[in-house]
Amino acid sequence: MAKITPLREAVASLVHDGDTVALEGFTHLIPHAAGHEIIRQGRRELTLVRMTPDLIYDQMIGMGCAAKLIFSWGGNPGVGSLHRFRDAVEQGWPQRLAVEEHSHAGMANAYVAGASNLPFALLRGYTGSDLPKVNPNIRFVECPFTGEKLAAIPSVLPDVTVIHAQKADRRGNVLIWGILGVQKEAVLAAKRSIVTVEEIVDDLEAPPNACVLPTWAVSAVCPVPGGAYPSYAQGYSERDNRFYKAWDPIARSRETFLAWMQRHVLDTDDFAGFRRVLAESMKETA
Amino acid sequence: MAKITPLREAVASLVHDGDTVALEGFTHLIPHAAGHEIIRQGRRELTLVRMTPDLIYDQMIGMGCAAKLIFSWGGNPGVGSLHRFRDAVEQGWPQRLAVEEHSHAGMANAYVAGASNLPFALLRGYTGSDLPKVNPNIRFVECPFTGEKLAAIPSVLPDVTVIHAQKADRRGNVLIWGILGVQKEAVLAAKRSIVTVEEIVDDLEAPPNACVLPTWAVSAVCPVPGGAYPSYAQGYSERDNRFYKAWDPIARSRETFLAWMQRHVLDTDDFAGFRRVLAESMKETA
Amino acid sequence: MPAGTNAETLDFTATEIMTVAASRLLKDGTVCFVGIGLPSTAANLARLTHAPDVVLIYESGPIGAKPTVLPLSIGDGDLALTADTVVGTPEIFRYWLQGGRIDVGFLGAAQVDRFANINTTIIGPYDAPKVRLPGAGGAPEIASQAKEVFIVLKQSPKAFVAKLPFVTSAGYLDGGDARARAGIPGAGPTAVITDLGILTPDPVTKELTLTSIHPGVTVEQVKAATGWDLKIAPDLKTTEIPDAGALAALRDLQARTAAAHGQVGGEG
Amino acid sequence: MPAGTNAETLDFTATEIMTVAASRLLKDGTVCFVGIGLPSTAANLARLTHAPDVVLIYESGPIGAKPTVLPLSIGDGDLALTADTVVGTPEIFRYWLQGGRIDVGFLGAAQVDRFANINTTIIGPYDAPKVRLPGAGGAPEIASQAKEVFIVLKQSPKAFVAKLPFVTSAGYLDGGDARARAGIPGAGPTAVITDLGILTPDPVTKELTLTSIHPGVTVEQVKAATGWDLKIAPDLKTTEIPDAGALAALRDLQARTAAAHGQVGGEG
Repeated sequence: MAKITPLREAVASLVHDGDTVALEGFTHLIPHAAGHEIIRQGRRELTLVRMTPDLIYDQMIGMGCAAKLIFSWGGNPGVGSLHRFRDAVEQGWPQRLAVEEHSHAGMANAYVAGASNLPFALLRGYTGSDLPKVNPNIRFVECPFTGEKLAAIPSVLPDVTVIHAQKADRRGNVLIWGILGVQKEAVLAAKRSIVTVEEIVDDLEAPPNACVLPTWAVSAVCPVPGGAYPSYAQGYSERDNRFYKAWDPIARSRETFLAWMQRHVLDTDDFAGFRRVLAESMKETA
Repeated sequence: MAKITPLREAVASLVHDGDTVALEGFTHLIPHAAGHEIIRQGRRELTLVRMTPDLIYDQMIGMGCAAKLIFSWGGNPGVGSLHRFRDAVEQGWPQRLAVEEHSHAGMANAYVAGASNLPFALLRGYTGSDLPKVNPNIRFVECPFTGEKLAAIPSVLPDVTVIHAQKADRRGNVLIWGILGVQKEAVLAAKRSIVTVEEIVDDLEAPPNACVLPTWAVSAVCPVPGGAYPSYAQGYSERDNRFYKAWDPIARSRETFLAWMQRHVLDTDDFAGFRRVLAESMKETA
Repeated sequence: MPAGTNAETLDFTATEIMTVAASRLLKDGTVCFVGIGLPSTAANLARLTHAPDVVLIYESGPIGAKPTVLPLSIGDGDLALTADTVVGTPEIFRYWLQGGRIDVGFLGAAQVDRFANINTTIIGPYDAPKVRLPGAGGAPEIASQAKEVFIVLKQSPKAFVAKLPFVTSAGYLDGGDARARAGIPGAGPTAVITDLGILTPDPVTKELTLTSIHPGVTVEQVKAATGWDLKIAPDLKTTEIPDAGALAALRDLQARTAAAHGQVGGEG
Repeated sequence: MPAGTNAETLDFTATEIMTVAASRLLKDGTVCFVGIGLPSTAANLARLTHAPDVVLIYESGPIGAKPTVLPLSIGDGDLALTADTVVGTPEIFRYWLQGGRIDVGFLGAAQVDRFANINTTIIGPYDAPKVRLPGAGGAPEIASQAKEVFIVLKQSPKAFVAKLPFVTSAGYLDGGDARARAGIPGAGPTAVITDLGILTPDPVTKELTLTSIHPGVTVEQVKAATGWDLKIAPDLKTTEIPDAGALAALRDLQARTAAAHGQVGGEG
């Protein structure tokens, strides 16, 4: 049974230094609030996994939480580069970031294999690409029936997966809908999991065959309304495209980045506090 | 784009002698009407694939449509044996039936692999079972990362898959809900597909993330209300448990079976005709 | 029902004590992968009595099913309508069973041997069978991947055989540590519940041993119903009789099922 | 926008003719796997003009998306709400792309080489990069598994390079039959649409060749914007100017997008 608990406690008890951590959400339902809480609690040496590292990983990398990144596309969607990610890879600031790089197909299959308790994912992939030359975790196996060569990559098996979802019921059953990404697989591939939700309801009112994570498959459910901001939660909030654009100049220099993180994340108590301070600072620059 | 067409025409143009044919439906939504039509049109030498061969495969096997059966559980659910299936395996009547036997996990994974255009399915399976001793299509591969031994079986790649679904819209998009079984995978694994539906509607009114087969992924959609009988279609009809029990004595002897098939299937024009004659004969025996 | 006559004098049938005994083994909150028939009856009885939070998963796709009557088939609509969610059959086997999330696999069987291996495939040679049984279904992977397995079936010399013609699903293979050596993850069958008693594997040899006998049944009856020289536990217990509440719940469930289906839930 | 000045005298911008030319290549009924940004703009323009039944699939999960405005990200809610169905990202890559169901993969790129190989990974050495680009995303498997591929990007010497520092996604590799020899199933990039013209692979050598030049652009301009000695087709055509309907539809789409998002759809 999932424990319904404040996010701070869930992060304190479930995310440890050195863990392999996946914060998933494909543009939709990105768990920004949980990422901030991991930064606030000063986690170090994490192996971060994510198909599409975006602003929240830019922040975690820039704040020195990460030793390694496993990913397939790292950018600020609709805007451009992730400057903190680039600074870590190009200049080793604030520390060197090891990179294990895949394609989306590879990562998605690796999550499926993890959820399925298989040691590796099998796919037709990476043919003609240089990725296998730089990633020793892309190997090839032979079909025992046809002799065909197929790509094999290790399963993603996080210590902790963190996602944001629309709602949970009072027992901790979770409902996700809309763009589902790899969240279900990421939770089921992990030893432990944290799900932040927009709201806790009496009845999920899930349609037949909806994407529901049963309470006993989740470690903690944490109510954090708006916890995906500046990403969105279908049916609850819109993506704040202004913030994605505003992030670019903030993240360009180490100084503006650190000052911003200090004021908005380290000096705030929780995501509601972050949203209040952000509203102030966006008014200042408007 | 799926062609919306009478079932008779769909079977005539899409199911050929010698084809590998999968009629799927896990207790729910079993395409009985389509099975009858294949019998009426006298198809021969089919390789039949199905996780749970039940009454409709008992009828197809007893009528001599099948040369081979690929399956994982063959019985009359809730009642007992499939007598025609047993007669074919045990006595070779009406002809010898080759059998390729798997577990449900194996078959389900083989459909997924087929839908994914992979030559084989990878699973943790068959450990300690004698099935690999009698099925040369159960092999083992080694994980290139951990060295673990994993089971490998060939993908299911039907020439034609036939399923029954609740509804389609006028463009031929299909909605399935409730017990989904392996129907989506079976359709996507096949070269061609026939979907019989309870009704054709203006708007599917599909919930978000529902199981929808887009029209361009289906060959033919055929309106056959009640076409899953004696199985059921959630939201439309109940399972007729009486028929499953009534089938047992009918199928026990070759003579009663052949007489029943003549009267109810061969001498009727379509599934509506079958249902009329069946209503008469069930009144006679009541 | 070899024990019928005796057991009925105690006001319950042999099938009833088997079902109640099996249901008692399911702890509340357990995630249980349920076969149709006797396992489904016992698991639902547990849910309706001492284990309201047992999670029932059926291979057809329902997760957290709470059927109002016993399902006649593994894919009854009631399972879907009462479940927390219904996923496709591949996902059940891939993410939930193989994923290592099942506490108890609850299986029936046509035959078991002394090491709790299961046959549901064939009687006689595979290529020229005397009796063609339904086949494996979900059992091989349930038997190997659930954290533990309960088997429920009626005891008779035809069902409890010294050597199986075919091992469909692994129990302890040749006994001892053979199962672990074969790399099979789950603990294996920790109880075989019959209409005569409960058999559990010897901790070392893994040979099925009669550790509990139902009231009104004699050890001789159990030995006569077993196709090998059955070991009897030195501290053989008598199975607790079904309490009135469980019996009433079972009978009520079966009456409702009969009214809904016209018969009691079967195999498949 | 090297051709901007000339093109604008014809009442459309270089980006507009690029977008309209790319959209024209999409036939009605085509199943198209769409990258965000320019490909998405072109594909949606096709859907709103000559190809109402084009099927748009985004890697985030929507199948048959019919967005009312251009998505800013690959996972905008509008894509989900207007789709025929939304599946998980693994299913998109497994059943739909790898399953062989995609007619056209529509990609952007940071760099292409003369054999239409794509780099979106790195500038400089992999272990000590000068510029870290976003990476592969869905492109390697789109490029190899779609039946054919269209690439759309602006032409410049930095983007059109003789030799890529990194091949993220395969075009024709070293040219000739190298792609087929590597066992890559799809036909590969059959058109590269730029702001200056359209390049298509030579039928034998597979070297990208300028086969259509946009009105108002000179061959010298195109050559100057290409990092290798670009081959020019002997029967070089002039790209048809955007018709008024397509231009109006494009501008209307972008105006609606700007009103909804505050900017035009970007990358990612």
